[in-house]
Amino acid sequence: MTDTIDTSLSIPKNTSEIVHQGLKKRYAAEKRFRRYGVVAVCVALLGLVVLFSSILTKGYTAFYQTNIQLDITFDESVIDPKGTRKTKDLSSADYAALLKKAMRTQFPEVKTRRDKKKLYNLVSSTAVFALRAKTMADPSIIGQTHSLWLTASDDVDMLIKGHIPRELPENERRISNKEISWVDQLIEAGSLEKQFNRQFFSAGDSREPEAAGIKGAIIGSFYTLLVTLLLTFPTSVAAAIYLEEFAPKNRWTAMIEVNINNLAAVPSIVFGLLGLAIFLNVMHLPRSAPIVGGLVLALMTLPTIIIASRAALKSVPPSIRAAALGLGATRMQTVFHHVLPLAMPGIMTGTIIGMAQALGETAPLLMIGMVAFIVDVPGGPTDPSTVLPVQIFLWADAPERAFVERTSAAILVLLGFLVSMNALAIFLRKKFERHW
Amino acid sequence: MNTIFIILALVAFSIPAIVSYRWRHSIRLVANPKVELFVRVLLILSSLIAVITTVGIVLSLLFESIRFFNLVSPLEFLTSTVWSPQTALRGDQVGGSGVFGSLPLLAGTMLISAIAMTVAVPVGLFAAIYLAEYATPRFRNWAKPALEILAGVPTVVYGFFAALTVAPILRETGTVLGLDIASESALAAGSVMGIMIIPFVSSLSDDVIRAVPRSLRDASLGLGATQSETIRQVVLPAALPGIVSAVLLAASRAIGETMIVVMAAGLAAKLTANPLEAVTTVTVQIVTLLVGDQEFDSAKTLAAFALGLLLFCVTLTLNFIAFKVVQRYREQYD
Amino acid sequence: MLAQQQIDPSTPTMGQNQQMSIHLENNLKVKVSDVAVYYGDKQALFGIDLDIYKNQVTALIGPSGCGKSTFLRCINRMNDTIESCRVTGSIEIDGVNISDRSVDVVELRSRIGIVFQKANPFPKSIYDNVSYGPRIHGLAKDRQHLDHIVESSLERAGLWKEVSDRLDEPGTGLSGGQQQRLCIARTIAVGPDVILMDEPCSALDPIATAKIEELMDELRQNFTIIIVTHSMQQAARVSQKTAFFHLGKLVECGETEQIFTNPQDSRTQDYITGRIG
Amino acid sequence: MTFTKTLALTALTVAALANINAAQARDQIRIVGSSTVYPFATAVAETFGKTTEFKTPVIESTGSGGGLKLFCAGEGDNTPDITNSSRAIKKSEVDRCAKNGVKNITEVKIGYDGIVFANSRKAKPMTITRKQLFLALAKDVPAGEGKLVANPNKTWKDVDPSLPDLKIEVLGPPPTSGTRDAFAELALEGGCKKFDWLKAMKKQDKNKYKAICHSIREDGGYVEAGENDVLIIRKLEANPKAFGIFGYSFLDQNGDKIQGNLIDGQEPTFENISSGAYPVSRSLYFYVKNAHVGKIAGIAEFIQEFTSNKAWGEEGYLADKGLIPMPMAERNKFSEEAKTQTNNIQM
Repeated sequence: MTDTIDTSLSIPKNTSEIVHQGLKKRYAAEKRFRRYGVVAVCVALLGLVVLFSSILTKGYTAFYQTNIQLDITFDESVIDPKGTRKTKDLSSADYAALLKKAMRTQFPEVKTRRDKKKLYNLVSSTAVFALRAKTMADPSIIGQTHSLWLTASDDVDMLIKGHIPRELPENERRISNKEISWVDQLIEAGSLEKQFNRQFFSAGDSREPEAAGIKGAIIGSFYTLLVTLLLTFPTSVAAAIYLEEFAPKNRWTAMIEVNINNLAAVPSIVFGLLGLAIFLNVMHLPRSAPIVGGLVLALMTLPTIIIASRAALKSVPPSIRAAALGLGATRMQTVFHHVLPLAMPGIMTGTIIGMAQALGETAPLLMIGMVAFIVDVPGGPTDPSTVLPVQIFLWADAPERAFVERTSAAILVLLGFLVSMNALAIFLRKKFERHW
Repeated sequence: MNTIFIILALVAFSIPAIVSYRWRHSIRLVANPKVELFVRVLLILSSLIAVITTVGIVLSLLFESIRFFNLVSPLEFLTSTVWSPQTALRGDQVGGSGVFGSLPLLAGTMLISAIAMTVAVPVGLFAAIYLAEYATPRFRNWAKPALEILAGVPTVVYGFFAALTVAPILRETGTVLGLDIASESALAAGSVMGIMIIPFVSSLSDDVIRAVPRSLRDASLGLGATQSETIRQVVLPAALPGIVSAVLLAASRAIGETMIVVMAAGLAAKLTANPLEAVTTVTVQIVTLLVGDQEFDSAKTLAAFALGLLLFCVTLTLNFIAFKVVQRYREQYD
Repeated sequence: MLAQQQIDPSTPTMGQNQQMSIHLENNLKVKVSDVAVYYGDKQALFGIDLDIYKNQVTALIGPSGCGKSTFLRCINRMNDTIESCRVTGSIEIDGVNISDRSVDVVELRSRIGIVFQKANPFPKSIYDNVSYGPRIHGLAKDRQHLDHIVESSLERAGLWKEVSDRLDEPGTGLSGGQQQRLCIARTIAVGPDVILMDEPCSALDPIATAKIEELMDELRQNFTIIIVTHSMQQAARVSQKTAFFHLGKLVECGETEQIFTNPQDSRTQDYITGRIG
Repeated sequence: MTFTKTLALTALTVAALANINAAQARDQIRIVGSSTVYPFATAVAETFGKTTEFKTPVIESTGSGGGLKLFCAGEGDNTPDITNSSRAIKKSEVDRCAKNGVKNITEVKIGYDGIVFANSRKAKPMTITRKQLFLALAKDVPAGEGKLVANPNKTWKDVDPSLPDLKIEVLGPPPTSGTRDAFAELALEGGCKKFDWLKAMKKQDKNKYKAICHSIREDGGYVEAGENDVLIIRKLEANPKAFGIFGYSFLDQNGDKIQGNLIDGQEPTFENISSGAYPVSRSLYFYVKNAHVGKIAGIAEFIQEFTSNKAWGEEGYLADKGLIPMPMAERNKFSEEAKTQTNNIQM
């Protein structure tokens, strides 16, 4: 039999030797290749770590705010000289005078106009509003003296937090030597402290970084997402049910499918253009309103949720359908009584992920005027409002140094929301995961 | 009207509760043909919303673009190498000449996307290979979601990161090396965008690599190939179509990305391939043209829609190719 | 892990084998002693002792799940690729214990080829399929040599005539039997001493099966073949030695004829008469 | 039947949804306009919101041109009530307003802003004249009597040998910006006028004169950096070779990073701008749609807050933000006119 093989067509005879000789090189290549993999994973993870740590280190200080303790005398002759205690009079009273007086008492040595002005600037210009609110809430306070913690100005705050280095030459620093000496005096007296920054979570936007908060943006995001959810959830689940359970397999449904896949990859800014052209310019819906933002984001998240819902429906085994149909249920009953409830956890997971995506979206909202300066916390989806990521975008552009810190802190809050939403999605998936 | 909305929302959220209550407690679940027909029509209408959206996008972009092309010739838009949208806004204002050539914007977009892809493709691909082929399941279970976090971080965060952290670092490094790196360099925006799209490449590639049948790996290993030889010569070629489509999808994501470039890229339209210079992109121009001046009659604002149309077409083409490639790939293995 | 152990120059390689094509009954090729395999906590094989001789076909038979494939995959350490799999005991090939960490799997597998149950050609051309092994190992001196290797491998696998005019076409386009022979050609092309076959015909029709069985008989002249099969008839037709596995244990091993005509163990008896299986 | 009920309910909800659009009167002032006035307007808005019962106005920074465009789009809820501007309204804009039915506008001047020509503190300061600025930044520059050539100057040294040998790289606002208009008018035209034949042209062919004096080069020497002045500052900080053009308030806020250069020997300081010694300074305005006053709650009160001494006075909080106040008499005049809405723009 051996002679049937053409001996000129050689098969390697000394494989072992040749292989052995080449091994060293091949293993070196193997090691190198593997190392590339390790490096790649490390680079990606490093990117993540650097991103998070840079934001964390920039932002965590914003959760504390420098406050100054002052003995404020609610002098009747200043606030309510007529003694009427009427809201109208109290509303327009000169509360700044109270503050100035308290500051002068604290630093009696400050005499010149210029210095006094600087001195007053140690306390935030928004502290006056706090005094006003306090008085309006309880007019009986008038005539009494209270020791109050008031928000320090952003410059003082930055100095305390070390963002304005004391070593800088005086002309390059936003806070003068004199002001620093006053701050030091306050620290010594124990009336200057970093305290938890409640305002950051309870206030809307502000021109003054020390008074700026994210409540307005969070509520705006909430309303926007609410609108998105209300619109997108039923429609995308319905679309998924139709496509997965009822649609005949023909050219039309194929087109719809291709369409959905393409829509999922359309740049988000194009959805913003759509919103501007149709919702604002044709339908005349209000500018800067969560209802329009929600509409735009609903269209944007639609494909994501349809795709996820279809996957969830697909994962319900055909035997369930067969069982229901076999009992004489209609297809509609089969779907709504059996298939849909079983697919619900998967659909929910997809929806949460879609919502998380919508929560982080910025670009399309810029197109529909959600980039305005809005202080008031919106009361509903038609009030002008901004959303968390747009607030971040706005603050990132603000000139005040202190806004860098606030921006990072707002990012941390946003990331916190995203992480909890995703954790919820993972939890749901784990909890309801079914193996058929 | 806010109250109306809140009532509506409450009603909407209570519907599932009511329905499930009825389903649990009623003794008759008899089908009603009228209801079924109605529900069926609702379902069909819902599935059409995606189509309507696409039509809406195309129409709104097209409608404004046509008005734009009445003012500026499409030829100029597609071929001119100068982008300088300085048309006079008022009769008595002397603006620039207003040249609307989209080429420098496309070039800028491509430059930044190319930088992003140079970061994302090798890193994403090798990460996918490592996770799919080498990593222990424990490491994989931990690292894959970690990488996917990168895709979940809002782009505005990346923009902030690029503008405030990466760009200054690059600039400083440049100064040390004696290079003149613009503070809005394409490199800063591109590399951060690259980090962002790593998971788009890695997750999809990981999936397709794992989808390569084990038997092929066994065949190669059984012949005495090392693991890397198996990966390079058998697994990757087999997974190539899937990887290609992952890369195309990532590229389309990079091209359409807005916030990173708005915050970290420049505004000056320049035809350059130098990553250290500042370039501008299609999306940046759309935002600049529209945020701040929303009137609907000047070539400037209309240009934004023409750019939007351009962007839509480019990404659509990429997606379509990616889709086709994947489809052929599926046919091969299903 | 690089192979530190020097290959004994006296190790009989293919060429020498060819020269001594005479049967040497005491020509021991693989000596398996006390091999056990665990998948995680589950033990799949228990204390296997088995001798395999050169230029013979050894058939491993037994009911499904008895561990014969697992055993086969120990011989070229394919089980290394399974995360949870652990092998104890010793498998000596030409006197070298291959479970030793110093033995290099790449080198080992270049000497011990394997053909799988389901034909698994690479999604590449026929030529690339066959030339893959020689190329990764750097066996060919030049293009011409590589062409020769491909041709002679295909020739030996009995496929040359059928595919010589379409070497550029994808291997996946061949029929099932052709694909399996392509896989055999691919294995031969590296020039191994031992070929492991894991139910190579289970997915084939009788005609294709017959061709492969014929091929095995020819290949026996140059290689040591170990085949896992679920078909007793096949084992009887192609093998000289047969080993019967049952529930992870090697029940009986001996001359094929003896096993089928005069089994020593009652379980073997039961199996070949169809009472278990 | 239940089904009919459900249908009816759906119809009702749809009707209700449709109703959302049928807008009630807005209860919040909407302001658009100049990015230069934006910091002042927002400061006033915030104070106004926090010290009155009214809602805080919503302010969008759109640039003076864009703001006036939105403002002049018509009357009604969907149009802004007030627009900020870093220049006076132009004839063409007044016409556009009138065409769209906005016939009654009150102009309120709020103070001054100097336009500074600044660079990074890391770089050397440069002393420059308006003529040099014109020669460096104009699209066409005079080459001898009556002749113009496309601006050939690549470096500052090309403009004037006394200036440093640095590439001309000036970051400034785009044409939508009032700052740009003002810069062209005050600095470029100011330099342009130094050429006698060009000055003479003003009387003969005003349009051509303007076209020459106001056109800014487009060959890269002048970089449009968008409406966002903060961005320009960041860029200057990063690139010590570049110069930037923006409002004084931004210099004031960022004095630790950038320095204002002397123009015609004058330093851009609070005092110099206020006194008018600094040549490139302009007035800032806002415009109110009279038809909205009384319809939208709080407009009158907002104007009152804006024009109060504690806001725009020498000691007011706007001065802290960098606004340069008008003299007392002028303030009183505008404040009075604003209150009575008597400073109407002639249509």
